[in-house]
Amino acid sequence: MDKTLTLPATLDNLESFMALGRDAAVSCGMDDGAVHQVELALEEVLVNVINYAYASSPDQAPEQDQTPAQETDQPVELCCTCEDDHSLTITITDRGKAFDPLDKPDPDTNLSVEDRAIGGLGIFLAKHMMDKITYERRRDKNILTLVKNNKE
Amino acid sequence: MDKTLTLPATLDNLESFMALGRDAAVSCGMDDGAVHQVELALEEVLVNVINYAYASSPDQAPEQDQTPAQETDQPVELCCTCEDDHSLTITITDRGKAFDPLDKPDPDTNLSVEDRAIGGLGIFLAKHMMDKITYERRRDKNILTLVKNNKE
Amino acid sequence: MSIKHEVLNGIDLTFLSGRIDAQSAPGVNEEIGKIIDEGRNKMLINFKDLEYISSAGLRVLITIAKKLKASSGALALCGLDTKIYEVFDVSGFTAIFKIYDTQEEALAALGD
Amino acid sequence: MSIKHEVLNGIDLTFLSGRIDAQSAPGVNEEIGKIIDEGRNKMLINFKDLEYISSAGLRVLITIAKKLKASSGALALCGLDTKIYEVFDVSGFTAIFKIYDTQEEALAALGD
Ligand SMILES: Nc1ncnc2c1ncn2[C@@H]1O[C@H](COP(=O)(O)OP(=O)(O)O)[C@@H](O)[C@H]1O
Ligand SMILES: Nc1ncnc2c1ncn2[C@@H]1O[C@H](COP(=O)(O)OP(=O)(O)O)[C@@H](O)[C@H]1O
Repeated sequence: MDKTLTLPATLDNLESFMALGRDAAVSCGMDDGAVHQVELALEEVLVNVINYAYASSPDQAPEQDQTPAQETDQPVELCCTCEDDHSLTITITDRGKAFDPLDKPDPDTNLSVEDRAIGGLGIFLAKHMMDKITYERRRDKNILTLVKNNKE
Repeated sequence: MDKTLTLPATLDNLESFMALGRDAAVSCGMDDGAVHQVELALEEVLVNVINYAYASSPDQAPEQDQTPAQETDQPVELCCTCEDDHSLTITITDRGKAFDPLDKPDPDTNLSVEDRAIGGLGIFLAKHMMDKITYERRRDKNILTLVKNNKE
Repeated sequence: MSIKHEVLNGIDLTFLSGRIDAQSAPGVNEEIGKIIDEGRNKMLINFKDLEYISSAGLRVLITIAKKLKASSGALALCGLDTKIYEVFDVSGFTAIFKIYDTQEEALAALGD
Repeated sequence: MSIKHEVLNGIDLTFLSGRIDAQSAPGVNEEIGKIIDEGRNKMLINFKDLEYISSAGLRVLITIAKKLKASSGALALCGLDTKIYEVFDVSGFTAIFKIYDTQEEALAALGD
């Protein structure tokens, strides 16, 4: 059955979401390595929602906002479903500005230290760690779906 | 905003629900004593769902069931809403058999040790600890709403 | 939740600490049940490090009280903080149990 | 997340343990930033007790690497387990950082 958690999109709540995702991966029969990959992808996606989805201007971190997310209506919902023990489907839903992370070009991982950007690896790592990621904008919601298959 | 958590109705998940409820009470500005009262009422209500809502016959504990709740569809949903810092509303929703806990007569708390039943205090304690409890059966759902007012 | 047990002047002294909820209560029941099953029947339970008790814990206490009553034993409690005292009070447990502020008072009363 | 720091033969040795995620990364950045700001510029970071690193942690590492590059310093890493190595590999960090299996090898390389 589905396991879901909805909380304000704040860094304080990251660990609660992570605990649910980890638990869902473990109880879906994932091995250590796969649980780690799910954790990593989930953190990357959640942290982006926390950092950017409700920021008042693009690329502005929420620290600059006046009201903390608790008090306004800035939820993020995590839903984890284990499909017959053969795959785990995770959806992350927010009501922030429309943003399709799959549109972002991958970073160039061959650059030297001097030329590499600080950051820009989150979405890239999430894509690498999961078997499938899809994005959907439905009404005022961003819905990102991550799928991880169980190894046979 | 609402904080919600949906997980299978098992004792293993009790602590996750309790953590959310505690957190909601604290961030709604409750003092220590009130947080404790919310915790207690919440545990009593959740444990009843875990123990009885999905049991196959009345008063039969779920240990006797064949399939653990994880694998079947036996969810319990906790939703906590802080209303303008003056009260906390908690709803606990399950899809188990219809049961109105407010119908149960209160236990006789004046009996001697020999005559007192073992158990039967859960609902009574929950009622005492909260300012208001309401029960509603909506379609296949039991919805119990607990309200705790903030002291001024 | 943790339980510590010692014997003091022939009285079984049990310290409960942490939380007795629906998850930890069965363990407490078993531990204290063992002591009673060994035929011990003067018991003091010290609550000073207990932070929380729900009806699952009250269930354990009434079970113990019934057993000790049946074996003509004696049971006292001490160290309840105000939150836990409220739970006892509402449940009518303050009339059923002998409750003392301090361990010394409870030991003295049981020793008589 | 915890950080331990010591100096060994003039090399700043930092042990990271636990999880570097978006919550703990700023603290790590500050701690290691302090060392570099003191003008120290031979650094070894031992990952053997690190369980998890996300892009927030990689961000810290690239920041450190850039600073040390700017001050003509040297940085080496050691003790990465397979999970963490995978993260480095995907990110192209195995080409950017000098990574050694053991602390001894890393210290020897930095000492030259
Ligand atoms: N939910 C979002 N809403 C708006 N912009 C976003 C969102 N998520 C990511 N971004 C943008 O995409 C960029 C790349 O994100 P990511 O790959 O996770 O790396 P990083 O967060 O380290 O920059 C971010 O810097 C940000 O500008
Ligand atoms: N969700 C439920 N579905 C069916 N029966 C229930 C439910 N919750 C409680 N009950 C019944 O009500 C009784 C009283 O519950 P309660 O006051 O919590 O005490 P206890 O659980 O210790 O017996 C239970 O013994 C059980 O028979």
